[in-house]
Amino acid sequence: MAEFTMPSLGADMDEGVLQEWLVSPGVRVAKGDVVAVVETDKATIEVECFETGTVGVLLVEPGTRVPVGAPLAVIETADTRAPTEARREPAAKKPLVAVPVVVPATPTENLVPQLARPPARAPVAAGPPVTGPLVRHLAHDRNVDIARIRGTGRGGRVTRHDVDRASVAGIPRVRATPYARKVAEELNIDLTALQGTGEQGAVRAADVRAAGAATKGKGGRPAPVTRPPEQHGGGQSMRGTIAHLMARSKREIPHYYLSTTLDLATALAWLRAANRQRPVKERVLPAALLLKAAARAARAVPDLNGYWHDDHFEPGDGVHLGVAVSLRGGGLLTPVLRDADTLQLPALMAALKDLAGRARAGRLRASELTDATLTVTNLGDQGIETVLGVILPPQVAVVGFGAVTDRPCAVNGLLGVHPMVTATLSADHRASDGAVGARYLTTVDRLLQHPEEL
Amino acid sequence: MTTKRTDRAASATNRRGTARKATAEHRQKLLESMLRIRRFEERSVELYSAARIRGFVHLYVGEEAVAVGVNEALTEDDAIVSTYREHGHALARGLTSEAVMAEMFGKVTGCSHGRGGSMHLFDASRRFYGGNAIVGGGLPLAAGLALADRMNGRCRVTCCFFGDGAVAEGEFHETANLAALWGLPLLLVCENNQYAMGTALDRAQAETDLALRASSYGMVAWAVDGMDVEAVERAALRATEAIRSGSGPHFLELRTYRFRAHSMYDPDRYRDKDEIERWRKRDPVVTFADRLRREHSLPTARLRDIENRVGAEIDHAVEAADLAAAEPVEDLLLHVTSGVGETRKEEEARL
Amino acid sequence: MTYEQALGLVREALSRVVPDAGFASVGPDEKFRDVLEVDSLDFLEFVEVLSGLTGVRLDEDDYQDLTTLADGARLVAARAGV
Amino acid sequence: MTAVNVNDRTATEKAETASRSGTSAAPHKTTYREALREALREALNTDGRVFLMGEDVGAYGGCFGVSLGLLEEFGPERIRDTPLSESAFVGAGIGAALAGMRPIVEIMTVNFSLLALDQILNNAATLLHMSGGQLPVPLVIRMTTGAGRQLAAQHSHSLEGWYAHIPGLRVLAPATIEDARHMLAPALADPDPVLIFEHGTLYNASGELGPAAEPLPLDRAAIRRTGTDVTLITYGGSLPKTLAAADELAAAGISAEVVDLRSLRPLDDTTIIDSVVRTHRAVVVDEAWRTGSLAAEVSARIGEQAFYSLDARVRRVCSAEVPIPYARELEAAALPQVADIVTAAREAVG
Repeated sequence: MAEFTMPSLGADMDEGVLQEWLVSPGVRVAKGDVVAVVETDKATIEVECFETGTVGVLLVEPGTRVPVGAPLAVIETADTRAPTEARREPAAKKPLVAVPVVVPATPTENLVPQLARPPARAPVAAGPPVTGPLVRHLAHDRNVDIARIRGTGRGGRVTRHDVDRASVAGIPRVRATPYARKVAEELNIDLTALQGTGEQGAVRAADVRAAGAATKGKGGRPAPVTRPPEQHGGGQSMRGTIAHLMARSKREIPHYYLSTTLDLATALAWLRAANRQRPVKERVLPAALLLKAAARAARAVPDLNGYWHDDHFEPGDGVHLGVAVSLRGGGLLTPVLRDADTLQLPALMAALKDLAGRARAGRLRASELTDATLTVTNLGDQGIETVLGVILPPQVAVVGFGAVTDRPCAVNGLLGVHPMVTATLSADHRASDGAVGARYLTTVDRLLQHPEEL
Repeated sequence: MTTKRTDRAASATNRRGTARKATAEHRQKLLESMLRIRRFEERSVELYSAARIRGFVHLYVGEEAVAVGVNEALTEDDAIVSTYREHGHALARGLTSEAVMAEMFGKVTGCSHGRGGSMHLFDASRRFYGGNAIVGGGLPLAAGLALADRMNGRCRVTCCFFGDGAVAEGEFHETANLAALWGLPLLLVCENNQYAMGTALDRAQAETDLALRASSYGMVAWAVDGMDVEAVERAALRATEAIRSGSGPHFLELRTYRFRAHSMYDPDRYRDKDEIERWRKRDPVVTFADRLRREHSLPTARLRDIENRVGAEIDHAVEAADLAAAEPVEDLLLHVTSGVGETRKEEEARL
Repeated sequence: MTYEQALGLVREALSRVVPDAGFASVGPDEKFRDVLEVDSLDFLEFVEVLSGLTGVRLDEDDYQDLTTLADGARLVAARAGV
Repeated sequence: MTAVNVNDRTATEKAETASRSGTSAAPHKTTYREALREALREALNTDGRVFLMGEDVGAYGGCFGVSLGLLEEFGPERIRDTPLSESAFVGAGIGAALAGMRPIVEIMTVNFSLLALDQILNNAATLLHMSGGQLPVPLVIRMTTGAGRQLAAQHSHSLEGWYAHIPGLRVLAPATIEDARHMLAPALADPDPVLIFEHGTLYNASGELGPAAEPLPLDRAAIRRTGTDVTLITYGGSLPKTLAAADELAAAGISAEVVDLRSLRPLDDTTIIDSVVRTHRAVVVDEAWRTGSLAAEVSARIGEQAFYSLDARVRRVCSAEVPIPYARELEAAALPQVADIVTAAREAVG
């Protein structure tokens, strides 16, 4: 027994209307005979049957719409075949079209991809979203205009939560560029208080930094050539910025590393004596001494004090020491001690205290974070003995100081205990060689043996 | 330089060609080849009606003699460029029923890995440079294949199939001129089935004698009865031998007829029934089978063997296609470029 | 100055330097420099503020007596005298 | 008509023609046009499968003189003048590529390429995919593009963006003499179709051409000038104007970085985005019409990948949306000019 089903008559046809039967039960039909007329969206088409036999029950009345594949009539398939049409019956007695596998008796949904039929859905509420009295009252209370809220409830209804969120965000949204928002977040500055100088009063990064700076900084000209790590965009947070920069440094800069131990006995003794003459406010820390030595040595060995641009070394226009300051709760800023080699110790100490303090309070001007020609990292306070830094592109070196600790040492042949510090240098091998690095560290050592000259 | 040949002249027996081909065994091979196409297309109708083959499908029922006859004149080394009505060309050329059926089922075992479908069957190993869904789109391509052979002194033929509709396309005019100008080893086979989809020949062409049109480009051109597989074979052999001897492109207008609509999507209301019946009486498969029986070249048992073998082959093709897997979706972006992705980033992402 | 008063002043000075420091987390005998991550600059400011609050001069030599809140309070109370 | 068997040319014969062609490696003064010719000559000498096909590329020497002298040197079989049948000879190029040749098809200008768009899109770009990976199409198509020479609407189109929309094609825009000289070889080596757009105003550009240092890979953009305040992104014929704009900006204290896309498909997002992340401002310069242009695609990608670095909206400097007029002043007003680029950059920096 075989079924004659509604054929697919086109790439986009899902269903058809059986318009007219051209055969009736009991009539003999052969493969390819036209047996019915079907109406599709496009045209009425004569439809052939693919079986030879006699027409059985007609399952569908003319004029009914049925999906493609739906059974329309039953055909009693006879066993004998007309000679010219002789075809070897495949092993399993399986007439072509009537095979259940080919046209399963169950509804043909699984044949026609679901996409063709829109899934049943709750009728979409027409007109404005329906809101309950409580929500309307709450909105009125918070003078929030319900019509302007996009409801997140079922069918677009406005919920209590929507009203809460709208009222909290009641304050007008600040017009600011994405980058300005990022800088403001990093320097934790409140955007709403700022007057924007961008298009239509938009707040721009320069405005945020200007607000960040305690005093009116230099003219609004955009920051010059080099950018301190945290000023770089890219990545959501400062962490992203630092990561981007460190990755680039390691990718592009062939670092070489030197390390030496400096005897600070003379220097600290001199400093302690000098501090006794000074009020606490003007007391100078050993760190300042190390910075001054590092700066003076940079002037003596200029190859480490500058930038690497377009495959050549560009000397800095002075020794501007970037001093790495770690922020409470993570993050790193490197404010710059400009012309550190020329500052007297008290002045250097004051500048250091000022910069570090403002860095932690997020009150640094953009100009104070740029143009470092050499960076110094001091992890002594964290009790670290040796720190080998990663160079901040486009600089060509970074100096590292560890903790000042009493260590055993040979003093003219006898065992002694002196305050010692491990000083390191990471340098860009494109710009300088080990010998230059070594000369730098020995210069720092020599300077620290004559603290009075620093 | 060219003289237009009438039908009678074309069928003049070419001593060497006909003798070699007249054996019963060869003629039975021609019949089997045509019957494979006929049964394959009939099964395609059923599968399309059951929505197991989708998209656009253009059937070759009625034109079998053209594909089989022309193919006899081509060597393994020759190239074929076809159109979207290409099942017959592909099967005659030797693509297996399974590979073509699997392609229409969109399976990875299809001859185009499921990427082309009925209108884009490809087989580089058999130099079958595929169907083309743009009418006339394959003509310049075929000229290029022939140009490469001519530039490298390779003695082989590129055969390009196209319909009567394509003759009205600019690409036919440009290609015919270029081929004649450069003496390309190109066989232009025009399957004139009287209709360009719904437009009859005389409603689309001012000059309906297409062979005459082609000869105006300075190439040898003649018309042949496209319903007689042996006539087609003789004409194709003459043309390809002339091409191999370096006498430039040849044009064959094979007058034939399609017994079914333009595609599975076409209500076919533009042709009247008696015209279809007139052409059905010249059914290339039935008339050739009758001729072989009259000339005692086709015992009934032999015909049943052929029918059973072809039937089993097609049943197997459908079952195999049904069971075969589709290409994994993760491979979507393959074959856009010869690399793994367009940009290095995409490539890194995919590796 | 009593020990309690001194301890109060030490806490006050420290809170100026490390504003968000939770004193609950710092016991009187714990090394507050490590717990609150007070580096040398902060510590110098702490010494400066404590010295200002108590009027007591604190030299670098005194630093080892300023590692815990309790020590600091004892030192300041002693130095401040009666 | 005897068939010339290209492959059988003896090695000595090939070596002999190479020396005669005078492709000296030492740095020398040359023009964009001559650089293209040197590239063609080198390709024809080193690979017997290479041949040039197009309207008037032989006897006439090329509509813009690029292939002057090549017919005399390589003969009519490999420098093939074609009838005016863009669809046929581009399709023939595709077919010959399928059959193992390495054709270079010259379409006189992008304006006439519309007649071959079906072959380029439906055959060249699509055969590999439709055939499930069986049929790569190693074809190079060169065409002249752009406006600025008062050729009026039908001869002044910039349609690189259309072609850069099509997966399966590689699209290049050599803007410098070095790229004109060194893009052809890797393009020929590419197993997929490559389109090379030569802007009409570049042919006469002259300059120094050194030996192939180690040319940038085809899918990399180039930073032609470094800067920190704004990134100017452009390609092809607009590069000279963009560099001039950068000079003017420098004088006004604004440091502009100039990115030459070189590859229009695939776009080198990494170089573009890295630059914008550094400068926080972007201006895209594109001689096509603004709507649906390549500039639109580049600015969309900047919006998608560098949003949090943007301190100003991305600006585009494109042609006015008008068929390019003939009159000199009108054409100049329609096309992007140095002043327009400077204005856009200054607005961005603010």
